[in-house]
Amino acid sequence: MNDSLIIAGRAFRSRLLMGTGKFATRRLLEEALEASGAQIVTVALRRVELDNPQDSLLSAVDPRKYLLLPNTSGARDAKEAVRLARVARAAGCEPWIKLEVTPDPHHLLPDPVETLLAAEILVKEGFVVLPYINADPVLAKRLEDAGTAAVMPLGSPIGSKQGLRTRDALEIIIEKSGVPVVVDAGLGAPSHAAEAMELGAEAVLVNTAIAVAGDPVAMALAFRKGVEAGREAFRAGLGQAQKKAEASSPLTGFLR
Amino acid sequence: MNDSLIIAGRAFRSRLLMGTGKFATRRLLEEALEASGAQIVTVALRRVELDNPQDSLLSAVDPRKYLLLPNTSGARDAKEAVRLARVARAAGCEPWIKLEVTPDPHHLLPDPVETLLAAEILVKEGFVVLPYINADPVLAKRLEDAGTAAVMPLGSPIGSKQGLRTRDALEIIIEKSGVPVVVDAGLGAPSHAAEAMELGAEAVLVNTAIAVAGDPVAMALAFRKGVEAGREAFRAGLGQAQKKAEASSPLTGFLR
Amino acid sequence: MNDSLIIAGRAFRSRLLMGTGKFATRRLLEEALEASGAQIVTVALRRVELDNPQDSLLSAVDPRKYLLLPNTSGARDAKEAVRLARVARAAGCEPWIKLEVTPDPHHLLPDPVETLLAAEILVKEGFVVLPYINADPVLAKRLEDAGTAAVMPLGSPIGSKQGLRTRDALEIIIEKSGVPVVVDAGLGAPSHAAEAMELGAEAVLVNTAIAVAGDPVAMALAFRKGVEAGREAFRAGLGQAQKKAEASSPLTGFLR
Amino acid sequence: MNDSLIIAGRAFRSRLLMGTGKFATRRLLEEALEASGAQIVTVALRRVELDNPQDSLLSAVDPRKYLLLPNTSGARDAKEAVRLARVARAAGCEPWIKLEVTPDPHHLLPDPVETLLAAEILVKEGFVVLPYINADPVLAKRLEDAGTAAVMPLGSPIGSKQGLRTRDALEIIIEKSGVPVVVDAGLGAPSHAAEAMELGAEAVLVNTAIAVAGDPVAMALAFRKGVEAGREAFRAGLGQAQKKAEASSPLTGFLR
Amino acid sequence: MEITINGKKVEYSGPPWMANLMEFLGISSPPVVVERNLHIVPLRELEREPVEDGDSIEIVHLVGGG
Amino acid sequence: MEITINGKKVEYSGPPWMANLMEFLGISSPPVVVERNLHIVPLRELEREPVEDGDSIEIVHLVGGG
Amino acid sequence: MEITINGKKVEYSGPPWMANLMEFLGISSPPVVVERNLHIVPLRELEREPVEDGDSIEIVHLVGGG
Amino acid sequence: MEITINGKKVEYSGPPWMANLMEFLGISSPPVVVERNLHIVPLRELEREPVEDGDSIEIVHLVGGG
Repeated sequence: MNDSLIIAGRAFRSRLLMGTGKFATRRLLEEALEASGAQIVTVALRRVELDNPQDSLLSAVDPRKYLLLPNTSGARDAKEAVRLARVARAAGCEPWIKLEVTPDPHHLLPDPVETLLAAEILVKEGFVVLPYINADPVLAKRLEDAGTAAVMPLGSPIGSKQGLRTRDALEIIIEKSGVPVVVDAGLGAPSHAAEAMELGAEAVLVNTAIAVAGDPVAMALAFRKGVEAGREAFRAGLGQAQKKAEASSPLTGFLR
Repeated sequence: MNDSLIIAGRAFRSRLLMGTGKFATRRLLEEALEASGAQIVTVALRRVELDNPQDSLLSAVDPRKYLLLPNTSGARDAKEAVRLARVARAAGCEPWIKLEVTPDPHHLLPDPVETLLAAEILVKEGFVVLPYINADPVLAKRLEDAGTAAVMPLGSPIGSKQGLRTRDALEIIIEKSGVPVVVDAGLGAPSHAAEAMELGAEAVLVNTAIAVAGDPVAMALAFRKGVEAGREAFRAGLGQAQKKAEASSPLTGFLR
Repeated sequence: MNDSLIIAGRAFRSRLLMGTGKFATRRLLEEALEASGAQIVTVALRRVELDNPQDSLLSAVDPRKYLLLPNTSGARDAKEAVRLARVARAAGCEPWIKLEVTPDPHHLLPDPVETLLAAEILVKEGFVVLPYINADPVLAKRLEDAGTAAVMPLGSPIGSKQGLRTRDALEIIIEKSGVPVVVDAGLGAPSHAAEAMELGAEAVLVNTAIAVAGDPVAMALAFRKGVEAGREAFRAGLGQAQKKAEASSPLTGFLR
Repeated sequence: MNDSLIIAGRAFRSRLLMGTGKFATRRLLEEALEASGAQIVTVALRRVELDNPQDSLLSAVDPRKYLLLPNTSGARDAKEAVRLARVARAAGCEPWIKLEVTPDPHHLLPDPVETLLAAEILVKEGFVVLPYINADPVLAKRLEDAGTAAVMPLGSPIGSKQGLRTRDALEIIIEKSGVPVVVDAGLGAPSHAAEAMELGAEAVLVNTAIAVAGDPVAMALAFRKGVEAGREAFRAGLGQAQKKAEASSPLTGFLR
Repeated sequence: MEITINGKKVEYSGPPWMANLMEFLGISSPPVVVERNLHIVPLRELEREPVEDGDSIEIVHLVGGG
Repeated sequence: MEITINGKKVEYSGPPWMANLMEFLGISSPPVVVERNLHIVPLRELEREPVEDGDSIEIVHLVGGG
Repeated sequence: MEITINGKKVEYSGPPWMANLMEFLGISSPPVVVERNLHIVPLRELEREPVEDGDSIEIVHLVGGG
Repeated sequence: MEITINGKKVEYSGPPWMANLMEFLGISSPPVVVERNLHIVPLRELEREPVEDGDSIEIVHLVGGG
């Protein structure tokens, strides 16, 4: 049976979005992307280095195979985020934007107020907006009402690999959301990605855990399977956990 | 590259052991086994019902395709467990036994002392013994010293679907063990199975979570992928979790 | 040595704020307040019942002994919250307000944007504002910058008694905050209150766990001790948790 | 109302047992004991240093004020543990013994089989036996049946300060036990001690967290309050945690 | 005249001052707060505050809350 | 004679051999296991294994289990 | 003339058009984006976009990011 | 004679009784415990307990522990 991820009316087979930061070589990035099965990949913006203008890992990413999703990383307020989004569009990307507003460079946590403000502006300008947010159910609802195409609540701080430390709030967000919930940040292992999908998330975004793995290509494949496992389990109907034990074997009568 | 599970000198491609209890129909069991890719399947012993002697789900399990691993469920002490093991062998099974000694029918937790005693006897009688135990590192070591072919510590109480509530102890058991560690009991979702494999477990055993799922066949496949995802991630080298955040994108200079 | 809680330049001996909702009788409320040692107690606003105008548990709360902290519970946006705050002041309370803006009556989670908006208005009107918020470090900082006298992040959803499910974010809020952090909501047992204080919270607010206890008066005393225990432990300098074991007894030489 | 801890027919007001290891000075130990309110204090055995025979922190512990509870730390099997217990009795202690059998010097986890064996011998010799065990409900029951005066399951590895990582199993042990359950090992903060008491433990034993604190005397007092808080909360009847939120204030009608 | 008090329609024919209305309702002022058409009426001005047909009046007080 | 099979008393008057008893019970041997008075009877010896008054016999088989 | 490019002062004396400046810098346009005094310059208009003394110019491109 | 005390070889030439040995070692008995060749020597019997060449003696006491 077909089970596509639909964002802004566009269908994707893969529910694993992949980030392209921190890869050691272009080759590793290229092969990891291939192994992940990802169709949506995030990218960032940076100044060209004048003394070495031609370098760009990005040549590894074929825009005909992947939907490039530029982020606004580095933006500290709505104004900077909007500026980055426009630049990204001018770079020839489709008008999709991963909206990040992180005033504190230490914890890299998102600003709820500036994020909502920027989202309202970018939606009006015709962007398909995917905002990176704290696991805040009320904020998620407000962003949906503002017209974002999805919400991207964090599982734990970016790059921390701690998994779903915000599980309770994610469950509420998923229960209430009318747009796809894409869990972003903090997913450090395939089990974390699977858990997010089992909760009912529509997709996950992974970068650091793949890029810094001993073998990034094998790890990309592992995450792919983890996401599929979690999604299929969600669809197959998981039973509820319970405190009490329950025999899986009949208690053998003849010993009595 | 080849990555086999080796138990008692025998190699298995699949690291998912599957239980056969609680399935609604023979057909579902047969298809779920197929989907799981399992090569080792557990079975139990029970009195024939005299008024309906021919029923047996087990006809669904082809002994040429699967290694039947009978358990001693129902045994309350070493003596009963040994008796069940012998009966199982007489039933034509190979001399492999999943040793369970659970005096308390309510929580179904294993008795460390009786389990060790029974293991010593059965090893002498030539059985390949896989003991189901509490997540007790010292006991695991003693069983290994007694000659068991593996140890099967629990993740959480049987059928509770709570996942790895004994994670700390499992890590120690895996670190110290010289025989395969097969995490048994309490695995309620593919993410739990993946987590066990990421910790370095050699395999997992799942029954209830598959058998009682809305769609057991799809769930069996989901667990298969979860186990593969966790194993491949373990081999690919997972990074450590950390408290602090770490940017995955370069902080965009030109905003400054 | 003296260790006062200072909010808006005012010193309090007790670091346990107590809510007055859900008590079965006026007598129980009165005795529980006494036992808790609380000096700041929250109250709510409600329509007088025309057919029974005189009832009010509140006569149990002597305004000379306790600082009444009215909340804006029920407010769904900034406008309603501001209206409630003004009404509370007109009721003769000092201009202290526990700001709550909860658009969703089901989960009762706070709205970050409306809360900030209301806080800005109320601070200008001279209120001492204590906003109830999600455990969002960036929002906490913005409220502090807007002039609130404290921040009140939630441990888990109101009345859920689940304790500190937001521990990671609370640690960041406490690390960054320049105003007192008062953990509110979800504290179901003295151990939860102690844990919050051990993290470095300046105070906690408890209501449901005391009001619905089998013996609310004894529970109020238990929370008082839990808060003191946690605070004193924080000041005495807690060691770090560690994975590895460490002997507390010298390993007895003469057995070797 | 009176609420004594009864072990082997003897009543104690304090439910905090304190260990005496790792204190920097005799003075600190003496004052910390005083502050803790402990009535049962654990001690260990060690060879006299021939070149410095008179040192002993222990002079800080007045045997008329405290019941000395020697442990068998260092014992790797039942035989060594029994030998240590006899030596301790010869040292003039009452025949109470904290039974520890830890074959692995690295993790210091107890051996269930040797512990049961030693307990059976020592009970016959008239000792009041308090065995330190893994959080294993079946083992706890067997020790009770063997005549031990209490069971001392661990919360987490000795000295790790990780708190109740074995909570699920502790709940079962407490539910089933006919003798006092004293949670030992791993309690790193008053909140951990309070949590153990809230679960229904009869007492806790703390050493490292107090001895290595910045201010051991203040920490001893903090643990004392934490234990009292948890015990009183247990007796006062804690409500159940729940997933859903529940308003503590009436939703203010007049806004509608 | 007909006025709305705390959301309920009430027929009132007494003297057209808030103080009288309160008396009529049997409410001894403090610690209540009176809002007339969304404006707060200071308690000391209840005598001077008129009551008119169609008024929407809220009378609230403090209760237990968290 | 009266024998106990799987905990139930059964009146049996057929030929006193296990094989006959199994037939009487309608049980086609494999994959069952027969215990007679706590001793396992190898399937190939069912013909030679007697059945006597008062015997306690268990007949078990493999079923689904975890 | 002196212009600021990506935060660095640069002395430039070539033809006063953006396209020439890019060539001077050795940057083959796509996938770069050029901002001149905070306004984005469409790539197809680089020929027609002047470069003046004191201009602040940003030249950015896409890189790996999460 | 040579005896082993707490694992160390010691040359001792005093009177062959445990009490004398203790004095020699400067150990004022309680709260110590003396084991001679794995047997506990009650403190009140130190005078009557001989010390012989080759003895293995343990002298232990209580210390802080958890």
